[in-house]
Order: sequence, then structure tokens, then C-alpha cells
Amino acid sequence: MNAEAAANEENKSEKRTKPSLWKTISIIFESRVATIGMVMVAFWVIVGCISLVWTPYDPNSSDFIQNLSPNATNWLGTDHMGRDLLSRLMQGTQVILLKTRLPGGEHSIPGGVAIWGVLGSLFLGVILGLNAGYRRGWTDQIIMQVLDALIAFPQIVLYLVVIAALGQGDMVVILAITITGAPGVARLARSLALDIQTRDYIRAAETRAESAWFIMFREILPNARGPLLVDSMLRVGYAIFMIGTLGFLGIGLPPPDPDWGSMVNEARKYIFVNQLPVIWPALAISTLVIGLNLFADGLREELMRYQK
Amino acid sequence: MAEPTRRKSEDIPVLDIENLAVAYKVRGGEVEAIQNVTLDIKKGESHGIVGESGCGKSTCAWSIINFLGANGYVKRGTIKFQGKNLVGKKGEELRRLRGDQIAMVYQDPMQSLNHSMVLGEQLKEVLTVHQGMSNKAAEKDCIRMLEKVQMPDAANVMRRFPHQISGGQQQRVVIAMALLNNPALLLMDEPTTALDVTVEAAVLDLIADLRKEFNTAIMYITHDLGVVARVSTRVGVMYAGEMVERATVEELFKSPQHPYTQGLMRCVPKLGTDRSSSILYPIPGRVPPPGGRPAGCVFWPRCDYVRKRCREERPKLRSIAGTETWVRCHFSEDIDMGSWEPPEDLVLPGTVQKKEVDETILEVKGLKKYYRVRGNSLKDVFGMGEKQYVKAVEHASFKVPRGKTLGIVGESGCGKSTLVKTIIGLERATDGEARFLGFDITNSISARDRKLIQELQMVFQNPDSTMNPSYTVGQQIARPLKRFNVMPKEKITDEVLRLLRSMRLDEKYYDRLPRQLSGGEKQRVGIARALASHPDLVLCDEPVSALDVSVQAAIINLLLEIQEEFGTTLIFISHDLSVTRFFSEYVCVMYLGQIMELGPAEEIYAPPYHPYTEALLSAVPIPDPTAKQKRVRLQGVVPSAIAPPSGCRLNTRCPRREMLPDPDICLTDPPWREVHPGHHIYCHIPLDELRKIDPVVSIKEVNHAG
Amino acid sequence: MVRFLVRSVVSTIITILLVSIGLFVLIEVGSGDISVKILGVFSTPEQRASYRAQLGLNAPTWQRYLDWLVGNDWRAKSRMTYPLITLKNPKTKEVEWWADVDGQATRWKMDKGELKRLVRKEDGFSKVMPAESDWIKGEGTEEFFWGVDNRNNAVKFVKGSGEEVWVLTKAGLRKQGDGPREYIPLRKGLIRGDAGLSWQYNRPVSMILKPRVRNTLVLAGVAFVVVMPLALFFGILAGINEGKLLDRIISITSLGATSTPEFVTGIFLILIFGIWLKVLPAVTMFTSSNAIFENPMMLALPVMTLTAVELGYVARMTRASMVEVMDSAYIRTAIVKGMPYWRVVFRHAIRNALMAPITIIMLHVNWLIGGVVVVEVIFGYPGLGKFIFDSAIFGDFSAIEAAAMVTVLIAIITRLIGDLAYTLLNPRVRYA
Amino acid sequence: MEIIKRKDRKDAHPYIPELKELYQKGRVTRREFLRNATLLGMSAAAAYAFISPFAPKKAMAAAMPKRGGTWKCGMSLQLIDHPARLSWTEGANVVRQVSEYLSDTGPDNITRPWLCEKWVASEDLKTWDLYIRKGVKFNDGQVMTADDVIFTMNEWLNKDVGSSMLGLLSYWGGPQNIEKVDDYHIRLHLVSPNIGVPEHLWHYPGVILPRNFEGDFIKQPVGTGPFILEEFAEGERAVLKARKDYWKMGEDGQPLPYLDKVMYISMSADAGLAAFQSGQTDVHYHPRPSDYLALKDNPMAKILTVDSSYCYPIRMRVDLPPWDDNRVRTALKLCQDRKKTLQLAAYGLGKLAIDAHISPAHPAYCEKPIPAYNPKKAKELLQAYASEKGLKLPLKVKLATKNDEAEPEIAQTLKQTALAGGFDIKLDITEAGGYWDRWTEVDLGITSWTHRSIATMVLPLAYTKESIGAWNETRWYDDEFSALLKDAEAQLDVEKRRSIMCKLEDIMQERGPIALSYWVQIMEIVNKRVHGMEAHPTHMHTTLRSTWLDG
Repeated sequence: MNAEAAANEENKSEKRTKPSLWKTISIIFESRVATIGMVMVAFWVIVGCISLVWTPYDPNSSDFIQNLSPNATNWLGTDHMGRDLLSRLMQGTQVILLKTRLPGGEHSIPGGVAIWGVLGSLFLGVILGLNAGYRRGWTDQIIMQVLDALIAFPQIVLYLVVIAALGQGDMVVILAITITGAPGVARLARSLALDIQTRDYIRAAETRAESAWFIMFREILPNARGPLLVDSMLRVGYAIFMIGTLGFLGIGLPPPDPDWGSMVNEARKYIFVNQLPVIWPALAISTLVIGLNLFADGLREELMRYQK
Repeated sequence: MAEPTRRKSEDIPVLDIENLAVAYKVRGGEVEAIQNVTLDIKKGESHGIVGESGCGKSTCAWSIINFLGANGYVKRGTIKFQGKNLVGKKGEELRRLRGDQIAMVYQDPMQSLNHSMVLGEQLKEVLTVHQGMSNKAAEKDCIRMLEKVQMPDAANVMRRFPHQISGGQQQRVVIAMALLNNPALLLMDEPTTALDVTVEAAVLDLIADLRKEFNTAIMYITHDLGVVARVSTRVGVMYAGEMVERATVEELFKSPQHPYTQGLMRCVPKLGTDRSSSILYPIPGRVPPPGGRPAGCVFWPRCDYVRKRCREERPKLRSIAGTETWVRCHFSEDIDMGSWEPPEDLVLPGTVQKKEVDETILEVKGLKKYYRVRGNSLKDVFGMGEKQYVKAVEHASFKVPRGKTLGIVGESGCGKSTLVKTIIGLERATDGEARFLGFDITNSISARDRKLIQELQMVFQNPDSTMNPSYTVGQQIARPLKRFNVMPKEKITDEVLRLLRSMRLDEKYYDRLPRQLSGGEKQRVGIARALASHPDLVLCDEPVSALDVSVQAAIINLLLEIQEEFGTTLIFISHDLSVTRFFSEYVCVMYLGQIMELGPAEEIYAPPYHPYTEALLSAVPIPDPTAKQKRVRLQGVVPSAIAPPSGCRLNTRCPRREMLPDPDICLTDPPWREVHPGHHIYCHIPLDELRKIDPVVSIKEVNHAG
Repeated sequence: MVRFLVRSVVSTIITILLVSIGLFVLIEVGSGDISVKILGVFSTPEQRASYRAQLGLNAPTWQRYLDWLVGNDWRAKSRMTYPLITLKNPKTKEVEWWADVDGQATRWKMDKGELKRLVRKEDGFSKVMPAESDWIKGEGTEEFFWGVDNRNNAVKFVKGSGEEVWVLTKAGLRKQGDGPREYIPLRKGLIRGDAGLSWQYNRPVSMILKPRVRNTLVLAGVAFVVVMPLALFFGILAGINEGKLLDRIISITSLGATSTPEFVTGIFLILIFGIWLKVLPAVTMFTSSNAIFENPMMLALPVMTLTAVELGYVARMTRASMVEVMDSAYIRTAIVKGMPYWRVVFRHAIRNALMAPITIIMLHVNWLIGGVVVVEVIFGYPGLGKFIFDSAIFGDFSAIEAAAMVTVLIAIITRLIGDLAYTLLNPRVRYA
Repeated sequence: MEIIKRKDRKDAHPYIPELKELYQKGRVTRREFLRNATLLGMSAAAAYAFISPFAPKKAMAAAMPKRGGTWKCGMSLQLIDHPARLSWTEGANVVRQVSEYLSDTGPDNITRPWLCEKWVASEDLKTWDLYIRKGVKFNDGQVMTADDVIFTMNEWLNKDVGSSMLGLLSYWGGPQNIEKVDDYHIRLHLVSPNIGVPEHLWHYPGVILPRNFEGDFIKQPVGTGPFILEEFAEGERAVLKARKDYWKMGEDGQPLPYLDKVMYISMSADAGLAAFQSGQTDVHYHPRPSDYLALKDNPMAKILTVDSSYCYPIRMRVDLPPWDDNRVRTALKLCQDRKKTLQLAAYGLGKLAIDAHISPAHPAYCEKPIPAYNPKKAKELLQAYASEKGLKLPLKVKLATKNDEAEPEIAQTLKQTALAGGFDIKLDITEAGGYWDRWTEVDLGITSWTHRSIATMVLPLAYTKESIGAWNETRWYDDEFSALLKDAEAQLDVEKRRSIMCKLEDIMQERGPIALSYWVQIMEIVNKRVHGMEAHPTHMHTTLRSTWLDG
């Protein structure tokens, strides 16, 4: 019966025009959940962008009295070194979402560590997953075996190992996120490929003797976009989570630019005196992750409804 | 078999629906899935409901047991069950009715059985819950019921899980489950659609028998006119959420009153008719969605007799004087079906006369396709167990002359699809030879020459998966053109548009995405894509089986035109014998990977039959209640293709085996018996014996075949 | 089913092998010249070379991998005159390598070119005895002897030519004469429970590891036992009330919980329960090695922390699959059969609804381990997680390798269990 | 003078009368008098008696100590093997409860005899007589004699053992210079005069071991101390239980200690803090400024403080550019805003320092004005250097340190204050372990240096040619400096020593390798129920033998 409702929806959505980019975006707004999520995420992205050009005060300079509670000058108060928490919180967004510092620390490229990490795992995972899912047989067996080995590593443990071996740095974090993320993506990509490659249009492509890569990336991948997108959203969430944790353990992104995790780590000593410096970054992480989750959930529902 | 109910206006009907309307809440308001449906079902009567998909048949059934989901509700009208109104019934009261007084059977048995519970539990609980029966007693009853539905070794089945029995058996279980409490009303929603012809036939027989025995009132929902004709006493035709016509089954098929019903009749090929003798007339347009129904008569946009009044005033469901027929049409009296003329704008294939060309385009000799399968024993895991194979195709040999059509029929798992896949190169042949245009094609497609590949294209079954959702129609049709660089880049767009036009699709489809198309349209695009490279041979894998009848007809016609226009050779796979018969010059009947009979269509459909062909024919549901059809059934289930019966693979189920003095001979490979040149039967039974068998079907020539 | 099980077991083993290789390569190769790390940059190439020889680092990587995994005593045995034996040091309980010279545990050293036996006494100390007789004629004039030195190496002494070797003392490197020609640092190998020596503690890793692993298993185990029933319960509750208020509440809270990092939850739990209210021990203090059993309350906060994060995740999983099951065709059947609601839920839905979560939960265990690392660090809980963390910070490679292997093992085994559970729940697989 | 009896003079060092005079003239402080007098063998009692004849023999104990109870402390625990090899105070804290030293430097930074009843130095300070206390038993029953002491001393000087004593006692000139006079009398013949002998005897690796010691304290926890090592699990805990037959008596006339059990549980500083606040531990070991902040108003906490020479020098490797150029070093020194640093890093708890590793807590410290924050001057110097080297300002440098105590704060502050001075400092802050792996290697770093009771103990350790490759993290040495240092070690006269110190301080300030903002005020935060415990500049738990718990 819902099928009929959906059928009806589908026919409603029939337009004479080519579906524009806006149209695809607009489906987000059809779901309240997704919208809320997107707003939360957008908020932090915007905050981060602003912080690139402007923060209320210099995030790294101790211009104020230590451990102030929120007031007119320092809206979120100051930390144990008399630095403005708002400014630090704002800048904390950068390393996660907006910029990655290249080794040597001189230059940085746009796109935060979390983003690059997830992109990395997406790239790696998709290639492996599609091959496993489309070619099947031995290719599948081998790829999955290797992935299992990777998946067996608890993320943090793997990261600690990498740290022990390669030392700290943005790149190492990205590497770790990539490695730990790829298997998940691959599994997803694989299951999608396994499903999609049963479709007739894949047969059609094969009867045209298209190359395997063409079929994987031109025929299958476009139809796996949705779930992969949703999945990556969640992964960005996890990544932020992990960066936070590593920062807290004091082995995450190197100073000086504060990332939320290390903010918590620094402020932790003072938790008994002043909880705010812990609460703010914690809230930041949570809201961002929640936002991403909601966004993903909403998106998933919409896509499902849309694919019908 | 359908025998008209004479016990008219006996007592109050078991089910009495008065202009029922069901609405679903959706984003931005609500839509009425069905409106003004009126029908009544008497005790022991089987009331068919027929119509195309999206006409609200199922909704009708669900509303009776008030299972409309969170967003659906009965908006208007009453549903009286044994006099009591069901509308708005809730909770306990409703629960007690469900499964006890009113039972239901659904389309897909596999899905509707709980795969993690043994069948026994699922059956028993119906009794234990509703009648508080003891587990033991319930067990007994269930076994008895299973036997009633002719379930082989019932006691055992009780302890099995759904996935351990065949689809047919699953459906029997579901039916048994429904009948356990001897319900007053049985709702059947496409119960046989998912099944093979022969299985379907058996299940239909079963339903008929059970109805007699339990004298239950049955509401039978299907899209298949043939099935309706076979199972029901009265029929209601639904269109776009409305009941447009109700009549006794004979009346309906003899003189359908509503233009839509008539249209339907013209769409379906009768068994025995073929392209030379008759033409299929599709109904133009498509079923309007619940949201977008026209004012006035819902059918007028597709109606040939439309007048001003139809557009303005919604007709009532009125009874035709002197009949039991009710119809929702202003002018049904004025409409004489006999004098119907196809509208000018409707393009139809001229009835083709067979022209004799005997250039063989495809020749297959002793083709074999085996699949390696892994066993489950420890040995197999380590690859020490002896190799096992699914013998999907065994010794297939046939020829296809240029410009002709070869129909391949057989039930699921008979290897017809594998055969086609092997020909087109998606699978490598295990053994035997296959030549296409003189080139060897036993190799896989990657090994073939571009030119060869482009001559050999395919049309697929499922319209929803035949197109890549991510690309526009234009892109997808253009792809083969680019791929085989049939023509210079700049010409491609024009070519695509030309193809679209020849598919009766105008330019605005060029930029559409698949989800904006209807099933029929998708299928057209699929065909266009196949034809883009001007192939010599097109393999059609059940191209119409997933479509509604009216669309089906259109597609069939389309294919016929193409064949005329390009002289394309077609191989046409189908499980529907009527369509195959209608469509193809040559037919090849397959069973369990073996070709059983091979020859010109008309000869296949007349004695001498191969026993299997005979069984198939007798199983085909014919959209004509008057048609006389012999009852030849295959017993048992299809054996596994891993260890097929030796000799004639049919020998385990053969209905005619006893005709042989020494049945054990069937364990040896039968001879190819040649009836005429080009007509072969693969059977031990001598031809003269087979000739004795009289035709399966006898149809009085019905006037309105066009 | 047999096939399924055998397959998963086989693949598990392969997986473990792959992991071990990956781990070894990553650490041994990725971390560059370990001798530099230990000896510091002051050390001269000559010193490093000598030291690498003593650690057996001059052997090819594959050989070192094998030594690490399956040990190398068998390699030494083949060369040595006297059979190798292992003895437990009475005081430290450490395993020491000795040679069995007619019933007497013996080691050797060269002193001014002369071979000396160190014969072990009951109290674990040893007395020096001359052993010139032990020399064996090699090819040519060379006389050599394969024995055990008192650093648990199998060593080859060559008469008359004591090598100049650099020995690492706490005071730094010291040049020493009378050194052996070749070294085989004796070890039983990981699979025989010998993970080598921890540089941080200068004790066998396996000895330090055992109690840690136990502690962690207890912690994780308790957390698991607490989380799962709760999570499944709430998940199912939310699932059957899809869209209703209860569902909303559960979903949102669980989302909130999962999205709050352990370290934050942990800190605040300590602050609130340990310090402000003083109702629960703020940190886990191991006043004895069995403290967790003597005073289980100190597990409360760590477990709560883990729960906070895990609960939400699993609950969401369960909810999702419950929702999916609830609008499946066979549930429809059951309802239309007129089964009472709760019967539908319990007899028909739950079982199928649990399949998905259980596998996911088991896959999720290494996420749990990740959490454990953080929690252990926060609460000063002497478990595996903290151990790995410390070793990583210290760069104690053999410790990391072993510890990481253990975590991986845990993860893989739980996954295997997950597979089993799945097969047991799902007849399609069981009878396939 | 006449008040000093002849027999007194027999033992007492000839310098003592002079010392007394200085004191009476007010040229040396009371504290300095006590230090030096006792240092030279005058018994503490006698010394006290001299300066304040009417003072009570013993300060009245607030209350009669209670016996029993378990004293718990959170403190990180690592490897312990040979005590002579101890390289970290935490380990020493455990060992020193089991074994003891010949001397004992008290919380007041005054060194008194302990396992030796007294010592006597020759006038030229090259011959020292140590009189071993009689009747002291090891906890395995055997009696301690000169043999044990000599054995231990040999261990210190044995290259194989590799004790940090070896470097410290270089002026002993090796084991052959240790003479056993009799079973309870040892004579040391030093190659160069040194006043620091008693202090050195208390250097934390210097516990007296039994003559049959095999080299692993965990296997053989034998000592003369008040406690017995019951369990030691590195990284987990050390459990010590009271010894019944300890040689020293408590105020109640019974043998010390008062406590039944001492328990060190290994935990991180943060965990430790939480544990203390929730009452799980009695002492918060080595509190950081933040901890002080957190606990200062805590009703159950008692804060014991003492000045120390514990510090966080910002040290520069003079063998690497740009720090090989003194202008750059000086510039960085000028870039310290000492007040701000002290405020941010220690909430003002501590003494501002000059850029020399000599602390007011050291005797003979020479008072110097605290240099002002002067970025302008710094910039000029730097500019000069830069233009010479063809670099442009700001000068990019990397400051490494550990995220441990106050270092991050100091680093952050410097980064900020140095900006105006033309430095662009990148911070490289890692976990403690990560830094200790490379503390001698980084070119610019903040290393924490623990307290040493006299300057002549630390300076040779870190700022001489000999110490390169061991503790000299800056590779800095200076012939003039070294020469002066030698004199200082041999110089008995406080005034003269002070004048040498002045020069040393000047040299270090002028061209030394470290910038130093403040001296840490050591504090010990204990639960109110803990009595008889005092903060010690070395963070050592030196007084557990007389510590007791009330309720």
C-alpha cells in the first residue's frame, strides 16, 4: 500500500526538465531530520570558515585572566592560560574540517584531516569493493581476506602502532583514518556492487563488451553513490570522533593549532576548577557528530524513497 | 473449473462492500487509492478481481482486514462481513476475525513465511491461538490440512524451514495455513503469479477443489484474464481504483460491456492464435496515478468512444437490464464490440505472411553449459570432494533462419536463459558448437570481434532494471552507437531521436531519467538500445512478462514492426505459451536443460505432443471460460539440475510414461523422432502413439478476436 | 553449515597471519633502525652494528619475522653441543635459557680468551668453572663453541679471537673483549607465548601482558554484559514503536550518547560520582593484583563510561533491524493470521531482528576495544589498552607487537563467535 | 671562641669557629651556619645549641603519633633494578623506604649524618672520615658494617654498574682511594678537594646495599630501612610493609615506623589527582600548578611547600645554529616575561630566576637583579644576527618539550612573548616519554631539572666538557666556567664561594645555554589525616619513617 503512495510520489516527481543539481540537493530539505542535521554541520563549517579570517581574539595568546567564566568580552570564558575559549573553539574547527598542515608545517592544503581521511578511505575502499563485488570469485576472496585483516585492528590500536612506527602528524592521522576506514567502505561498495551487478543494464553493458573498469565506474558506481555518500557522512563523524580521542590522548594533531580533542586534554587538568574548557569542545564534537548522523539518516531515508 | 453459481440471492452475502473509498496520507495531502468500489461475495462463490497494476486491487483486499498501514484508512463506504460492518473495527475484535473468519493468501510465499521458524509452528499457532487447541491436536490437524493441499510427506514438512521446500509447496503451505480455521472468507492476492505455469495450474486446481469442499467465499485478485476465467464465478474489473464492470465470468468474456474490459480482451493473445491470424490491439495511454485521475469517467482519456459527457460526469456503476452485469459507463449499450475499428492513429504491424528464407543465421549443435558448484561436505571445502556440476544446458541443437523468430518456452530453471546467455557470450559454452553468421561463438564475449558483438544484441525482462537509473534515455541509447562507432559523433543525437521515434517515444524523452518512465516506456528504450547497433539477431529474454497486458501488446507489436522493418532475427524466451505461440514461427520447448520438442509453432501446439509440451499446454490459463482444456499434470517437483534424472529428464514426472510397455526405457536417452522435417520430439513413445493423443485445448472461435 | 564454519575458521587463521605480517613489517621496518632509537644518536656506526648483531637485527626481515612468530631455539639447538633448556628464575619467575650439561644448567662466557662455564646453583646464582674442554674443532685450525651466554643468547665463541663487542649497560655502551662471533637471541616465539623482552620494563612482555589482558577482559566483559541486554531491549522497544514518542526519545538519547566521546563522559563521571558525590571510586586503584575482584565497585565508572557510548550504538542498530523486520511480509502474515501483537513481536520478529545486530555487535568489538584504551587511560586501569598506549608512547616495540596481536586476536575471535551466533540464529545458513 | 671546648675541637672541623664568628657577625644566615657546621661534622644538636642556647632540645610534637594504617600514594612506577642505577626520583622513593643513605638531607635542605654517626673532613677537604653507625641490621638479619658500605661504594664506582654516582664522585678517583680503617670507620682520600661529600652521599642512587648484593633490587630487596618491599610490579604498584626491628625509635619509644603499610600505586597525574580528591589516596605526588589550583580550597587537603632548585630551563644546543651564536641565545633570554610565565605556569608560586642554573635555595647563591622583559633589545640582537646570516625575521625556531608539568604553559607563554622579540616559535609538545627519548637531542627544548641541594652538584653534571654525551644536553662548556667551578667545589669559605658563584652566574647569564624564568616551589599535597610528613625540595618522600595517620 505504501508502494502505491510511493508510486504516486514518483509520478508527481515527473517533470519535463532535466533534473538539475538544485533538484538533487532539494531532496535534503524534504526530510526534517536531514535539514536539522545539515544546519548543525553547516554551522560548524561556517564557524570554521569565519575563523580562517577572523576570531574574536588571537586563539593562542593569553590576553586574559585565567579560567574566566563566560562574560561580555569572552563569551565562552577563558582557559587555564587566559586564552579566549570562543576563539580557540572556532579555530578548532579548522584542522578537522578545513585545512591539513603538510609535513614541515610551513604550508597547509584546504580540506580538514577528517575530510581527507574519509576521502582516502572512500577512494581505496571503492576501488577494492567494486572489484571484489563485480569480479567476484578469487579477486573477491583475496580482497576480502586482506580487508578482514585490516578490519581486525581496533582503530586506536592501529593508530598507536602507526604512531609508534611513523611518529605524529596530520598526514599520519589521515593515513590512519584511511586505513581504518577503507575496509568498511569496501564492504559497503562490495555489497552494493554485488547487488547492482545483477541488474539487466549491467548485462546490457556486457553484451556491448564494455571493459570491466567501465562497468565498475560508469555503470555501477553512479548507482552506488547514494549509500556511499551517506556512509561517508557517518565516517566523517567517526573520524572527528577519533581525532578528538587522539587529541585527548595527546598523540593527535600536533600543536599549535588547537583541535577540540587536545583542548579537552589540556583543560582536563583544570576540570576541577573550571569545567567549561572541557565542556565547550566536547559539545562541539558531539553536535558536529550528531549533525552528521542526522544528516546521514535523513539523507538515507530520502534516497531510499527516491530510488523507489 | 468455473461453473456458474445458480444459487442466486440465497442468504446475506459473506462479504458486501458498498462504494468503498480508501485513502492514503502522503506528503502534501492524501490520495484515494480506490474509490466507489462495490461488490458482494456469496458463500462458496469465487469472485475474481482483475485489472492492471496500480488499479487498487490489493488495497481492496487489505481494506477488508483493515490492514492499510499507518497512513491508510477507509474514507467512505461500508464493508459488511456476514452482515456486520468491519469499517473501523480495531484491536481484539479485529484480531479474532483475522486468520479465523477471514484468511489471506499472498503473492510471494517465500517472503510471507517466517524463514527462521519451522513451518509446523507457523501452521499450528493459527489453531492454538484462535481455537486454544492443544499442541498435539493442532499438529494432527495441520498434517491433515497439508495432506488436503496435496503436500507430499506432510508430517515431515511440519519440521522443515520454508527455504527447504519448493515455491509451489510453500504456496500450498500458505493456503493450508489460511484454510486451517475454515474461514468464511478467503482473500487471495495474486497467489499464483510467482509460480510456474504447471505449478500454477496445480495450485489453481487445488483452489477450485478446496472451494467446493469447504464452500468458502473467495476473493481472487489477479492481473491475468486467463486465471480469472479459470477460477472465478463472477468477476469484477477494476481500473484506476474504480470497479468499472462486474459480471459472471461467462458474460464478461462473452460480451464485455465496458470499453476498458473490451480493450483488455483485445490485448491478450489467445492460445492458438498467431500473428498471421490475429492482431493485438494495445490500449493507448497508461493507467493514471491515484493523484492524477481525470474528472468525469476515469477511463475517458484512453477510451475510443469518448464523448463530451464522459469528460464531465463520472458514471455510476449501473446494472445492465436483464443481466447480472454491472458497468460503470454512460454508453455501454451503444457500444458494440464486434463493430470496433482500431483508431487510425494506432500503428499496427500488418499481419505477416510467412516468406520462405532459409539462410541460417544461427546454428547450435550439441551445445552444453555446465556450472561448477561446491558441495557442503568437509571434503568439498578443501576441494577434495568430486566435482559437481549444474547441467544447465545439455545437448542443445537448433537452427534459426534469418528474419524469423524462434520462441523458447519452458519453466523457470529449464535453462532457457542460460542458453541465451551462452549464445550472446555472457557465459562460455562448456561444449558443443555454435555458429553465428558462420563465426564460432562458443567463446566468451570478450574474445569476440567488435563487429560480431554489435550484430548480436539483447532485450531484457525487467523494465525496472533494464536501464541504468543514473543516465538519461538519450545517453543510454547513444552509448552503443559510440561504443561500436556506428556513425560519426555529430550524427549520434539525431540517430537516437530517430530510434526514439521508431519506439513511439517523442523527443522530450531524450533527457528523461528512467524513474520518470513507465514500465512500457522503459522497455521501449531497452529495445531501442538493443537496436541501436543494427544487430542481425536480437535475443529477447521475456521482454513482456513483467508488463501489464495492454502495454504487453504494444511491445509485442513494436517488436513485430521492427522485425518487418529491419528483417531482424529474434530469439524470444518466454514462459507464456500463448505469447510465444503468437509471436514466433519456430518454438523450442525446454525442460531441465534439455530440448524436448522443436519445430514450427503451429505444429508444436497440435498433436503429436511431447508429453511435457502437452502438460504445459494443459496448464496454460486461457482467457475464455468456455474453452475446454484437458487436465494433464506433472506430478512431483522439478529435480535438481545437479543430479538430473538419467535418460529422459522428464522420466520422474512424465504423465505419459505408462503408455510405454517398459517404462524403464525412459532411463535411457530417448531418440529424436522427426514428425516433419524441422519438427522433432525427444521421446521414447513412438510417434503414432503420440499422434493418438487428442488436442489439449479446444476453443470455440470467439468473434471478437479482431 | 560445516562448510561455512570451516571456511570462517580457515579465513580467520589466514587473517591472523596477515595481521601478524603487517604488524611486524609496519613496526620493524616502518620504525627504521631500532639500534639508533635505543643507543641514541651519540652511538657510532660500529657500536650500532655490534648491538644490532646482539639483537639479531642483522638477520633478514623474513627470518626475524619467523623468529618473532615461532621462535628460533630450534635454530640454535641444531648448532649447539648441549641441549637447550628453559628454567624459571625462582625470584622473578622469568624464563631463562640454559644448556643442560649432564643435568646441570650451564651457561658460558669467555674470560681473557678462556672459555668459562657458569653452572647454576639452586638459589638461581651461578658459579664459574673452567670449560676449555668444551672447544670443538672447526674447519682448519679454528676452534669454536656454541653455547648460551647470560643474556639469553645462543652464541658462538671462537677460541683465541674474542670479538670486541659493545655491551649496553644502564650507564651507556661499553666496549668489552672476549665477545662471541655470532648471536642468536633465544626466544620461543609469539605462538609459543614468548613475546620477547619489553624495553620499557626490561621484563618479558608475556609476563607483564597476562594480568593486563585479564583485567581488560574483565572490564570489557562486564561492559559487554551490561550493555548488550540493555541495548537490545531499548533497540527493540524503539523499533516496535517506530515514529512514536518513545522511539523518538530513545533514538535521540542514544544518538546523543554515541556522539559524546568516551573521554568526555569519563571525565565528567569521575567529577560527578567520584569527587562531588563521592559515591563511587573515582579511579581504579589496583592495591593488589586482584583488586577488581576484591573491590568490584571500582569497575562502576569505567563500565558506565563504556556503556554510555556502546549502548546508543547497538540500540540504534537493533532498532533499525527491528523496524525493517516489523514491516516485512512474514510479520504481515503473522498479523493477518490474527496473532496477538506480543506474540508477533516475540515469536516472529525478535529472532530475525537480532540477526543483524549480533553480527554487527561482534564486528563492533574492536570499536569497544578502542573505547577501552581511552577508558583505561582515564581511569588509570592497568589493562591491555593502557599498556598499548604506554608502549606506543615509549616506543616499546616488542610490547606493542604482542599487545596489538592480542587485541586483534580478541577482535577476530569475537567476530568468529558472531558468525557462529548468526548461523545458529539463521536456519537458512544452518541448513545450507 | 673560648666557649668551644678542646675536646669539641678534636673532632670538629677547624673552620667551624670561623664559621661561628661569621654567624655572630651576621655575615652568614642562621640556616647557612647550620648547613655548613653539620656539613663539617658538627652534630646538629651541638650546632643548634650554639646558635640558640636556650632553644628546647626538640620542637614539641603537636600530638603523640598514632601507629598503624596504610599510607597510599599515586605515583608512576617504572623499572627498578640496581639502586645505584636509579635515574628517577619515583623509583628512589620506593627504594629509600627499604634502604638508607649514609647522610640525610632534610626538608630544610640541611644535610645530617644518618647511617654514619658522623663524618670529619680534613682542613684541605681531601680526606674524609666516615664513622658508620653501629648496631644497624639489614632486613635480612645481617649487621651493617664498613664492608657493606665499601661494597656499595665500589658498586657506585664500578663502570659495569653504570651509576650516575660515577660521574658525581669523579673526584674520589676510584675505589682504591677508599680505605677501611676498621669495621665501623672508613676513610676517603679524594683526588681533588670537595665540600659536597655528605650531600653526594645522599644522592638518590646512593643507598647502602648488603655486601652480597647481586644487582637486582627487586630480586633482593635487602636494606636497613624502616620498610620491607612486599610487592613490586612496575607500572602497577609497590607495596611496603613496616619492619619490626628498625634501628631508630619513634617518639613513643617503639621502633619506627608508625605506619603498617606504604602503598605506591602507579597512575597518571590526572588519575592521581582524581584519586586524591575522592579520598582514595593520602598524598598527591608531585602536584602540578593546576593541581594546586584544584586542591587549594579542598577542605581535606593540606598543602606543604618548600623552596627548591627544581626548574624548567629553556635550553639551547650551542653546537647547532642558530643557538651557536650567543646573540640569539641572549635574545631568547631577553624574550622571557618572567612574571607572566610564573603567573601562567605556576600561579605565582615560586621564585623568579636569573638565566643561571644556580638557585636561591642553594647555599652561597649570589643575589642578582631579575632581568626585565626586553623584546626591543632582543630584536636588535636578532636583527644583527639575521642580517649577518642573510636571514629575515621573524626567526623560525622549534621549541620541543613534554606535556607533563608546567612545560606547555611555559612554552606557550614564551612563544607569545618572543614574537615581539623577533622569534617565531613552533611548539612541538609530546607526551613525557616522547620527550625523554630525545631530550638531549632537540636543539631548543624545555627540560625539567630536579632539585639538587648544592649548585656544585648540578653544574658539573650538565655544564662541563666531561658531561657531554651524558647529561650535558646543551653541549655548552666554558673553560673559565669550568675552572671557577673547580675552585667552588674546593672552596669552604661561604663568602668566597658566594663570590665565585657570582662569577659563575654572570658567565651563565652572559653566554650560558639556558633561559630560566622561575624556580619551582615544591609542594606536597596530603590528606589532613597525614601527619609528620614534610615537603622535600627533591620531591622525595624522606620522612615516611616518622609519618603517621590520624583517623
